[in-house]
Amino acid sequence: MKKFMNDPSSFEADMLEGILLAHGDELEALDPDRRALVRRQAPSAGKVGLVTGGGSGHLPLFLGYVGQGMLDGVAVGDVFASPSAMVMLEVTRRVNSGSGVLYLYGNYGGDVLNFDMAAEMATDEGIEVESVVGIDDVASAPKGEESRRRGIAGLFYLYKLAGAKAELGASLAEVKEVAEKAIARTRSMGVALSPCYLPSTGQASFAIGPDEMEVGMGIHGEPGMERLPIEQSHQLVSRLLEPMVQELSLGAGDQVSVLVNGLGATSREELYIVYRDVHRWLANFGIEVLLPYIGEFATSLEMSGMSVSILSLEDELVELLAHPCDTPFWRQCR
Amino acid sequence: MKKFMNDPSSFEADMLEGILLAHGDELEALDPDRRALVRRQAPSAGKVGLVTGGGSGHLPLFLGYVGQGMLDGVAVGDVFASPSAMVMLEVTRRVNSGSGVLYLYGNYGGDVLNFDMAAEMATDEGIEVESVVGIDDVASAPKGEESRRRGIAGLFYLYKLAGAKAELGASLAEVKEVAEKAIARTRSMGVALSPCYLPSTGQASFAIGPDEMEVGMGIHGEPGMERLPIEQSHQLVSRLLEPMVQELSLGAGDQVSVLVNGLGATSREELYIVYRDVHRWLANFGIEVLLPYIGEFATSLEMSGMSVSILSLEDELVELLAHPCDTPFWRQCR
Amino acid sequence: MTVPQSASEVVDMLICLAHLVEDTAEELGALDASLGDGDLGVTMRKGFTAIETKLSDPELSVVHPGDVLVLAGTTMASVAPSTLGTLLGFGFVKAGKKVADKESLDGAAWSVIWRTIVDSIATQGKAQRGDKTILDALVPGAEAFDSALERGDSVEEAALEAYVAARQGFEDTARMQARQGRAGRYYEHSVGYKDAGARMGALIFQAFSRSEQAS
Amino acid sequence: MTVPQSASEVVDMLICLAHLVEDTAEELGALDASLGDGDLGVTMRKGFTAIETKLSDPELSVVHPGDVLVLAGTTMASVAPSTLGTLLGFGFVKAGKKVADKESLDGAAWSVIWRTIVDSIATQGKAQRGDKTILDALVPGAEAFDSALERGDSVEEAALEAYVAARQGFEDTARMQARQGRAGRYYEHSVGYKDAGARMGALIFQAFSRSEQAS
Ligand SMILES: Nc1ncnc2c1ncn2[C@@H]1O[C@H](COP(=O)(O)OP(=O)(O)O)[C@@H](O)[C@H]1O
Ligand SMILES: Nc1ncnc2c1ncn2[C@@H]1O[C@H](COP(=O)(O)OP(=O)(O)O)[C@@H](O)[C@H]1O
Ligand SMILES: [Mg+2]
Ligand SMILES: [Mg+2]
Ligand SMILES: [Mg+2]
Ligand SMILES: [Mg+2]
Repeated sequence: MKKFMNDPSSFEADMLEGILLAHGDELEALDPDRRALVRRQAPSAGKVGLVTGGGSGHLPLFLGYVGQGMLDGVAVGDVFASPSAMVMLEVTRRVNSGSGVLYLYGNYGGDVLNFDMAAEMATDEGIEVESVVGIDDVASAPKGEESRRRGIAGLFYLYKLAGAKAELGASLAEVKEVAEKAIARTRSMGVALSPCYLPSTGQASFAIGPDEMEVGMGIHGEPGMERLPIEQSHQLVSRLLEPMVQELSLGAGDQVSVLVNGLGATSREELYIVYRDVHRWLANFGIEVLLPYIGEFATSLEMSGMSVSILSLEDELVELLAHPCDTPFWRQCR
Repeated sequence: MKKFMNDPSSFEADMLEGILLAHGDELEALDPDRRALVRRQAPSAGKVGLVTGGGSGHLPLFLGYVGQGMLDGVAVGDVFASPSAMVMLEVTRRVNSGSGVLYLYGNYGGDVLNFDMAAEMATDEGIEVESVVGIDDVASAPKGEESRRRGIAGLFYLYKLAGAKAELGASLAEVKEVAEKAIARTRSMGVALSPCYLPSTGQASFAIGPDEMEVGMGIHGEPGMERLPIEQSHQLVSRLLEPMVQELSLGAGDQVSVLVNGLGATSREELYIVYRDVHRWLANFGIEVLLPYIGEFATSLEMSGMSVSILSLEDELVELLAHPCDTPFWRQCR
Repeated sequence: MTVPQSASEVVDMLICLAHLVEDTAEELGALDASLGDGDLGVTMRKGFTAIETKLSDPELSVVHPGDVLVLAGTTMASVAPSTLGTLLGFGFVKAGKKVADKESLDGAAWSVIWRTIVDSIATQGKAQRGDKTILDALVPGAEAFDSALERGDSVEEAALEAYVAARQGFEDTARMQARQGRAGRYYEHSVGYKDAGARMGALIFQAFSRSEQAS
Repeated sequence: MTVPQSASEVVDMLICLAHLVEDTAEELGALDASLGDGDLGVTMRKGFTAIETKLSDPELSVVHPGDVLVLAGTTMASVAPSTLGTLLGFGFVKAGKKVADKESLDGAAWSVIWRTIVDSIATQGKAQRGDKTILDALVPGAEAFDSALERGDSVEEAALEAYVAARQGFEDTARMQARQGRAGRYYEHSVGYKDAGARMGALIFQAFSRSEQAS
């Protein structure tokens, strides 16, 4: 393992210090450890507060999407570990304008437990809290067991859509409804080519052969569905898209947004090749792509790999997706 | 080498097709091979046309910065190879509004030759053309031989500053003056930890030991200044900053912009750790950082490594840097 | 060998537990590595080291034993927010709040504490006995404690029985199929391994009973 | 074995050159690999294959031999824009334009062509003889051609002498220190290797002289 870092035990602290030094005009830390981060102007009067959280090692997830038009606050954990319910509570208190707070995060055991505890404590304090949990990874559990699925890059759509809705002044119930719609209409699936290395231990997150790919691997190196010889982009793309398009019942005339996400080490050139093949595959079935996203949205340190997410669009979602936003890690102007 | 791609011989074509499919609302290809790309609305009446070009494999360089507030057109070459003068000429013709065209590109033999030829042909056609060549990499030639230096991530500043100046309606001479100021006030230096692999051959661009780093390596794997054992971020940062800060004669009270650029495989977490150490090192000398940039701005396929660029600021440059821009790969809102 | 009653005795018990965790950290990690991510030794040590530091602070002034449990639980949940750190932390917090008014803990109070911890973990973890979790040590421990008290045993005797039962409960997890957490993804392949969290559950009753017997 | 005069003879010469490049591609690549990036075989083959395709098109109708050179040069510069592809391509374009009005090329016209190519490469490449580049084959070749014509040799004899001189010029690059392009970064370490571009220069005169002698 070769990394640009100082003492591995200060990996998270050094990174967070760097982020606050760079984006201190937009982000504010509520605690000396910088684990509770919020938009400087939070709370916004009358606006539902949106909060996420999760382990480090996934930039721009999770903290990267705190800003205008997206989230209000985030609780930051150690690499691949949940933040604590206390940190979540601290964030919740600050972003609550009185209009309630919505928790949006990925379906991982530790995160669920802690957000549940935070919600309980916040409710005890009289703050109205609701939760919507990201479960976009079709590879992580079969159809029918959707609630066991993990949340991966599709979380971006959850943040973007709910974020726009909240920014437009919707109520907690309305924002939650959009968030649930985002969950229902988003599917993702990833492929890993090489592991990442935990800064604390230097250990590879998994082992893989020089010509192999792991289809369906999670963003912490959780086992996928199949270990196969690497194949050409257009073949791989059809392997990934088929189950997603089927679950979303997409067909000719439907419109989708596509997110091609790099896991860390994969070049942007490759992501655009993948996007080309996704676009062509969908076009072949008469499915139109609006507002595609190609880049790094949810990474796994320096893992080589990518995921494809599909959001099945309808009128309101198109508007919300196109709504401007301005966060340290994602900006849509106009 | 494991890559997401189809036939290696269509690497560039597939990537460019993907980029046009994704960003066709902003970019337009002038030729069937998509090697001559321009902003859809080019030429803008009365505006100086800004053109860049270079080999593929460096996304977001070079084509990523074509858009509002930055460049008007780009000539795209094969991976690590210059585009042709004919393609450059095609772009030049289209972006010329009658106010002249400025070529901005990195100092690489093939690119220089071809841009010179293109300039000659454009001049023959009555188009006024000027050129400013990026030479920010202090590791590529000693002081006194600046004109032999390579252009790396500091090209971003060149594009951003000249782009804003042109967008504000300046004349060719004025934009060129800003571009030359950008060159004079920008220095960069990079470090590589692992090679990239050429799609066509599968060959690694260089060999390096498991605990080594190459200080000063170029973005095509050109040899650097020193091969050393990898060191902690804060040590490495002071190694990189010292010569740059000295050449720019920076001292207490000065203001700079900093760009921490990932070469491809390096995680964003690491880039922020590096930024932390850069910020602290500069602060220690009383040098203030405004408008920092952290991310991938000039890559070398999936090479692991990073570079640091410093732009010595003065009033006009701060304004131009902060000026909004909106390109497929870089957006600054407001 | 007396069961803690006052706040300072509860402090002593938790510091004893912290030392047990320190000595057992490697085993906890190894057990978690078989069916989980192997971090349980690290996280429990981190949590209990912080608890020990907090509780050893000479400035600390807690009158009620329940407050000690709340402080310990909050500390655990803050510094070690893994699955077990969170479940255990909030179990302690809720148990402490349940006995908040008491200045001294008798057998009945401890019975409430154990049942509260068990209920809290079961509710938050959506788990039950037999799922191959810490509950498979805590539930038999708490039940043995109650039965012994009902039989008229002394609190000390009841605590020792609780520890023996919890320890046996941990051993019994080898036969179970995991239904929770990371281990749950192994389905029938989880049988044959003992549960790391249950080992931690046995340690808790060991500290409670101040048992000197080899763990 | 006559030197090309008409447009179609120039076409033949360039197709002959394309075949020579095909046969020599590996050697060009290996030479470029020692001091450069090893792509010269690939790029020259790419350029000349495209030239051959263009010139073999039955629809092609070029009357002036100069136009053939312009077309070849433009093709090379478009499809193989490496250092040498660009320098050579624009050299051909400029030479073609210089003799644009001629329907047939005599010795004097070819003399102009070679000098124009040499000048164009020297100007654009900011290079001169002795820098260890293609010029170290082209310059002696062009000079030998002129001297032979001045001496009263036939154009064919002059072409053969040009080839011999160019070939010798290539061999002589082994003694030189590179001052241009990627090879220039090796400084004194470049001595001992022959220059890849100079090998290409010798091939050009070989095609010109239609020499059957082993390359
Ligand atoms: N849902 C659950 N309810 C109760 N206990 C659980 C649950 N999930 C896991 N555990 C317990 O937690 C232990 C693992 O804890 P820990 O290492 O902190 O988990 P992780 O590393 O997955 O966050 C398991 O051995 C098991 O005893
Ligand atoms: N500045 C120059 N002027 C003239 N010839 C040059 C110059 N630089 C390089 N060459 C010639 O070009 C050859 C290399 O060509 P090529 O492989 O196309 O270069 P690159 O791969 O670096 O673009 C060298 O062997 C040399 O003969
Ligand atoms: Mg664990
Ligand atoms: Mg864990
Ligand atoms: Mg070469
Ligand atoms: Mg080359």
